[in-house]
Amino acid sequence: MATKTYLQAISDGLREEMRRDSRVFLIGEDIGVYGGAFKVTQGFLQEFGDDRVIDAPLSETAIVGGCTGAALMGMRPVCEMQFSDFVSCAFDQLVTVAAKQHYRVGTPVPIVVRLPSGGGFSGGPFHSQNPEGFFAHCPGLKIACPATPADAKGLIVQAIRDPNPVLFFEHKHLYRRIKGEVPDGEHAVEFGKARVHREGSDISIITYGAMVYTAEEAAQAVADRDGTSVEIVDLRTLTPWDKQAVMASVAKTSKVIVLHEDTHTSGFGAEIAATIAEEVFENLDAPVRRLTAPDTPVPFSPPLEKAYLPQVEDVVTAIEELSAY
Amino acid sequence: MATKTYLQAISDGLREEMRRDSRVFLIGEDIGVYGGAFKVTQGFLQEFGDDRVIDAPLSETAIVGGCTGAALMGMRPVCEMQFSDFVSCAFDQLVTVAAKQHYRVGTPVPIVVRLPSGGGFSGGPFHSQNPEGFFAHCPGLKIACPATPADAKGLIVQAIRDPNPVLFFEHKHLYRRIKGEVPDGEHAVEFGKARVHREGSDISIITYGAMVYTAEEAAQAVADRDGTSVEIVDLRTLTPWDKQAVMASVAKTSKVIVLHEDTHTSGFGAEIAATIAEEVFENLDAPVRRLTAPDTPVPFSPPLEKAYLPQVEDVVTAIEELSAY
Amino acid sequence: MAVAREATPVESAADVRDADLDREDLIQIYRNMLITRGIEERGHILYRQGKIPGSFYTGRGNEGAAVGVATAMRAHDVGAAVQRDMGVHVTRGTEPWRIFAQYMGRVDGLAAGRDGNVHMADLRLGLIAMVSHLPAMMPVAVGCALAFKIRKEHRVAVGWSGDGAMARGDAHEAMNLAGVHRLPVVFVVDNNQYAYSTPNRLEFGVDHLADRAEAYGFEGVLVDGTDVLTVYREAHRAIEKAREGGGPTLLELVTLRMEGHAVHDDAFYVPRELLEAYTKKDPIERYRRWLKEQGVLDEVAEDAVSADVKKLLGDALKRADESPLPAPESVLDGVYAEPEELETPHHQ
Amino acid sequence: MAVAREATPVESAADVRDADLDREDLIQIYRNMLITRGIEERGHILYRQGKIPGSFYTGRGNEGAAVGVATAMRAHDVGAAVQRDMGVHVTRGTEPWRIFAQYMGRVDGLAAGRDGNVHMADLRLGLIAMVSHLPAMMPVAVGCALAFKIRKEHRVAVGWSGDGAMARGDAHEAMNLAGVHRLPVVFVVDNNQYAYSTPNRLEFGVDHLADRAEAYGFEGVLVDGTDVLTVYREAHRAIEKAREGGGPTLLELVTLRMEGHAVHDDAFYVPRELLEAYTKKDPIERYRRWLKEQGVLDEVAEDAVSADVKKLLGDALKRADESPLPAPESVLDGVYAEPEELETPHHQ
Ligand SMILES: Cc1ncc(C[n+]2csc(CCOP(=O)(O)OP(=O)(O)O)c2C)c(N)n1
Ligand SMILES: Cc1ncc(C[n+]2csc(CCOP(=O)(O)OP(=O)(O)O)c2C)c(N)n1
Ligand SMILES: [Mg+2]
Ligand SMILES: [Mg+2]
Repeated sequence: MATKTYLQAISDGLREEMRRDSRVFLIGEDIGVYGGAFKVTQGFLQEFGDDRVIDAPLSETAIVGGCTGAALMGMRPVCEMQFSDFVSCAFDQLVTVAAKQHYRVGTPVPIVVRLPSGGGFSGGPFHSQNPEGFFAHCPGLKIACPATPADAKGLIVQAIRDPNPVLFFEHKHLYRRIKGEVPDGEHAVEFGKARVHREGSDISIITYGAMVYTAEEAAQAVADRDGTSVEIVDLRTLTPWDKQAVMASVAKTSKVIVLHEDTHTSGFGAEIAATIAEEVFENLDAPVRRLTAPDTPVPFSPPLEKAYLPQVEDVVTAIEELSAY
Repeated sequence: MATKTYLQAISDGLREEMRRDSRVFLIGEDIGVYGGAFKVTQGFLQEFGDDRVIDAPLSETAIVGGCTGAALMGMRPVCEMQFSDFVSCAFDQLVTVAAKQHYRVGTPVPIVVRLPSGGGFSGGPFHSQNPEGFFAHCPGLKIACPATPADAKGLIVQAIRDPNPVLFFEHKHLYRRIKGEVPDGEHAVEFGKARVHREGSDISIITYGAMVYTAEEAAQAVADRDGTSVEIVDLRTLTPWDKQAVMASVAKTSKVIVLHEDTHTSGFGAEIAATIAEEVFENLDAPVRRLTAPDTPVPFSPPLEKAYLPQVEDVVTAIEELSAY
Repeated sequence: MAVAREATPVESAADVRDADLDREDLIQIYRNMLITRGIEERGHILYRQGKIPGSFYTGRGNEGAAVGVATAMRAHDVGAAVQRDMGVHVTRGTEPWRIFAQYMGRVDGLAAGRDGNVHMADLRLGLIAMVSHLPAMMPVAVGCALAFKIRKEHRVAVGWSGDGAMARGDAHEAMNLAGVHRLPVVFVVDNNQYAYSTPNRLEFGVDHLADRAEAYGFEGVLVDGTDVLTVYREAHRAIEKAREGGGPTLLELVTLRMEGHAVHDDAFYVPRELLEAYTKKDPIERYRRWLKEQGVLDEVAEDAVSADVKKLLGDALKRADESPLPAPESVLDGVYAEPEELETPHHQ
Repeated sequence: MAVAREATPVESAADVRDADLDREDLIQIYRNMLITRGIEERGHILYRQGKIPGSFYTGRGNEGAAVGVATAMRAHDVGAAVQRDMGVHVTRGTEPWRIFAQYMGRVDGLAAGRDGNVHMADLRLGLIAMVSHLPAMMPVAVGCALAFKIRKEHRVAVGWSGDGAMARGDAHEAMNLAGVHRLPVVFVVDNNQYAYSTPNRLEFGVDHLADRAEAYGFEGVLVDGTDVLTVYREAHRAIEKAREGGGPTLLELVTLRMEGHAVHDDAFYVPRELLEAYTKKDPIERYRRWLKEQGVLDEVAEDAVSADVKKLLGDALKRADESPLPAPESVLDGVYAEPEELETPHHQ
């Protein structure tokens, strides 16, 4: 075990898979000479050469489509969107080609799309988004949203080994801010297995990504204040998502907050809330409460962005309201 | 009032708006000389000339981006995606440019994107989809999904007059199959107002588009058999959607089925179900039941497509289960 | 105005020897063209019999273009053909009965009923199944070429597009990336002069799509797509050039779409004279005449090939019709691949 | 290889008269370039003072290119400029204080704090706010031109792109559509030789992006983007040609990005010699020297312009800093437009 940043953990996972498996290669904008906009692939060009670390033209469609082709030829491509926001330019290749090829004709498309996502630093409407909600609606894609360094490594490794197209959302706000223990050597984390980030008995918060930490601060605050015991379930992957773990937590607490940084309407929180309400209706002591960003673009100016992103106080308020229900 | 097909109604709405307002023009693939893949714009080129009925190259991005530019210059563009499936190729222009321009800099983008959608005739994975679920997650876009000829006309007219980007989903399976009364002359239907398609008191079905008819057949079947009284609420528009009307129906029946032809996970049904479970939790006598297509691409072969699309029998079964709850 | 190189036609037996074809090859080409057309003609009959669900598309007029290119590909080359390229599937060895099964949505179709029409391919034959969204397979073909370059394999990928589809961003991004990295890929444009009802002049503002190659730093060649041997020679040159590290080529194969966009379309918008001119240039008839003139084919051999193809397709129809429709409950299967599926030599 | 026309430099006063500029125009150009650079230099200071949230981008080295094109646009023309084109906003009359307010996320910024940096524009000045996704505004500019053509207005749209962004599908679809309909649009490529860290040779395989114009059926011109007068003349020609129905032109303006991609980037990957060569070609310095040589500007006039710009920007900074941050509760406002907003002369 060693303590690493979230960013280092992703970097290590990528590097180890590239060393282990010569089929793995990287392609993206500015990932080679520059080492990536966030320096996740710094030093990779030097170690693996420009055949396996490819600085691509500004062409999200060609990058993702190219990965699909290479994957069909037996490679294990990992591409980077410079910001997850730009994946909108590869939407068609992902949803139309990569996601449907296996169902249609039985050929696996093992590609990974790395997506630095999320806000919190005045990136504005196009460098702050959490576009996972769009893709959660597309059968055939898998989605990982790690919150901890250990999961960041374990899930990137698993994503590379998975025989399907995987969207790997790495939260930019966690890159250098979050440090944690990461198992040495080979470490893969199974998809579809949630992690109980904090045990509790009064209220469950179902969340993922950076919001795990917002939830944690809120949980600590209410625990310190009046002993309210909040359980935090970190989904880790959205497709597939761990219904069992969520239902188990709800069975324990009977009150649920679903929390995410993505916008509200038809966000993944709707799916979780609808499923809970459908499957464990009788277990609920209160309506499932969704806490998300509002239905607006991500604003740039700090007071607006703060109002946009779910804050610790918002979670505390939701906990209080639910406690009082 | 005159009896018209759903297709004629759309055609009439477009034609009347073009006659009324010289700013309205059409652009799309094969909409001019050919009159559109489904002949919705047959005769338009002859009437309005090739300046206002433009046969575009196979370029969904340029078509939608071009509409945005023209709209910013004061026009009221209406474009057609030959099949709604191809809107994936214009995803970025819609979600990144058109949807966000007003929030960012206050300039309205009054465009309409016509989207022939839906399955039921072995169109296969790329000519049968209902991609509204993706766009319902994008703030800044509006979405209309008419079920009747009157609404088809009223909503296309309203869509053209709306100062925002509107996705207009026209269900291909309704085009020539569904006939109904359409008010003569100017007829616009407000967005965000649901329509009670059938009144009832035992169970509510919340739906839209072609599934209104599937729901109706099922409702009639159970009514005939044992007098179960099913209320059908046709949303007509998804963004905005008429929460009030839905809640009013639920308050009456206390049992709800949310029905759509789009796939399950993170479909718009999740949003409806989550909202109902959140807002009228105490009114519910049973969990909100979602009935949708499964999470797969739309298969081509008839037995598979039949298994994929929600059928009348599926709705009947859901009604029975909910009645027995 | 830049003008792409215009291919000179293959005319004599000597030209053919230069193009690396022996008598057997020449007859095989003829056979493949006949099978291609035979499949699509029978498809029409099946459609009228109500046995093909949905719509039905053919590539009539494109048989020479498709078979010519596919003949020039080697066994380990790969390609992503599009909607008029039945000849590619036939030439690469796809069994006709499976194509009929595909048309009819049966389990033995290449897509096992999940997809229809020519949205199919057998990856073991080096073919990648197209999606409807055009030309989304061009970037995919480029990705194949990228894999070959990374692994230093002497293989070539072929990426097809229609003339209309060349207007889309995917075509541009694919050709640009291929040009930058000089990837071993050949782009083939089936220019049948229409995209559905839209004529070339409303699709692009340049004289020839082949002229675009220069904008990406490689060569474009304009070819009469009704002349299978010229197509073959140019495809062969381009493919071998790519194999030797010479980078991509764009081949524009000019034909005419001899039927409607699909069965429902009577193509009223295609001028009669154009149709007549291209009827005279029918690729199969042209090639048959040439084979006879050159003495490659005599009456007896010709009849033998015809009879053979007829029997093949007759048997195929029968076998396809015995293939069952998929079981409804299988609808949920296979959305995701299982790890075992990557444990193949192909993926190791 | 096709080669786009290479613009000959404007050198003499006679050339300038041909280019339709009088002394006042020449000084206005100089002033606009000074304001442009002054804004961005002050932006750096604001950034270091922690007053600019997020990141910060400049167009240093592109002042001549941006001001040159914008000067050639007429009042009713429109454009969608990109990230190095502050000079376009300045030349069209955007008030500097609003730009500083924009940088700082204040309510008087052109995006009122909803968006930052140069993601802004005042539509009343004929400018359309860019999005980050490049070059998504090219199709939008084409749409403007389409509106002009439909309404038979003698107006021209200008669509900008960086060199790197030209690799994306949007560039292709936009130029193709414009070429087919010969729309009144001018495409401008700010070729500063890099896309972030990626040099031209990894972005495209053709010699010059201007060469691509032919692939769409219109003219491409290669221009030294550090030479504001040549840029002006070529933009003027292209814009007037478009206005007269001559269709689109693609102008490639070659410069060097003189600072990092954004503040955090030291641009270690740009060779020192290249940077030195372009430091010598600094567009403002070059133009200042020329103005002096031609006797357009003497010491006195030069000092007057400098002082004037200094005061303008000093006042602007102060005024911007007085602008409040947006109220948190306004975050929900304005996702959708209201019908009244279309009841303007512009939309009638
Ligand atoms: C992105 C996209 N938009 C629209 C369509 C609908 N469509 C199917 S084929 C076709 C015309 C294609 O023309 P071309 O590329 O010339 O191929 P052809 O059919 O003529 O062989 C169109 C518009 C599509 N398949 N993909
Ligand atoms: C579609 C898209 N992908 C990635 C980015 C991230 N990005 C911002 S600027 C830039 C480089 C742009 O290069 P170029 O077009 O040459 O413009 P320059 O910044 O050099 O002026 C990149 C990759 C983006 N803005 N849009
Ligand atoms: Mg065609
Ligand atoms: Mg650049």
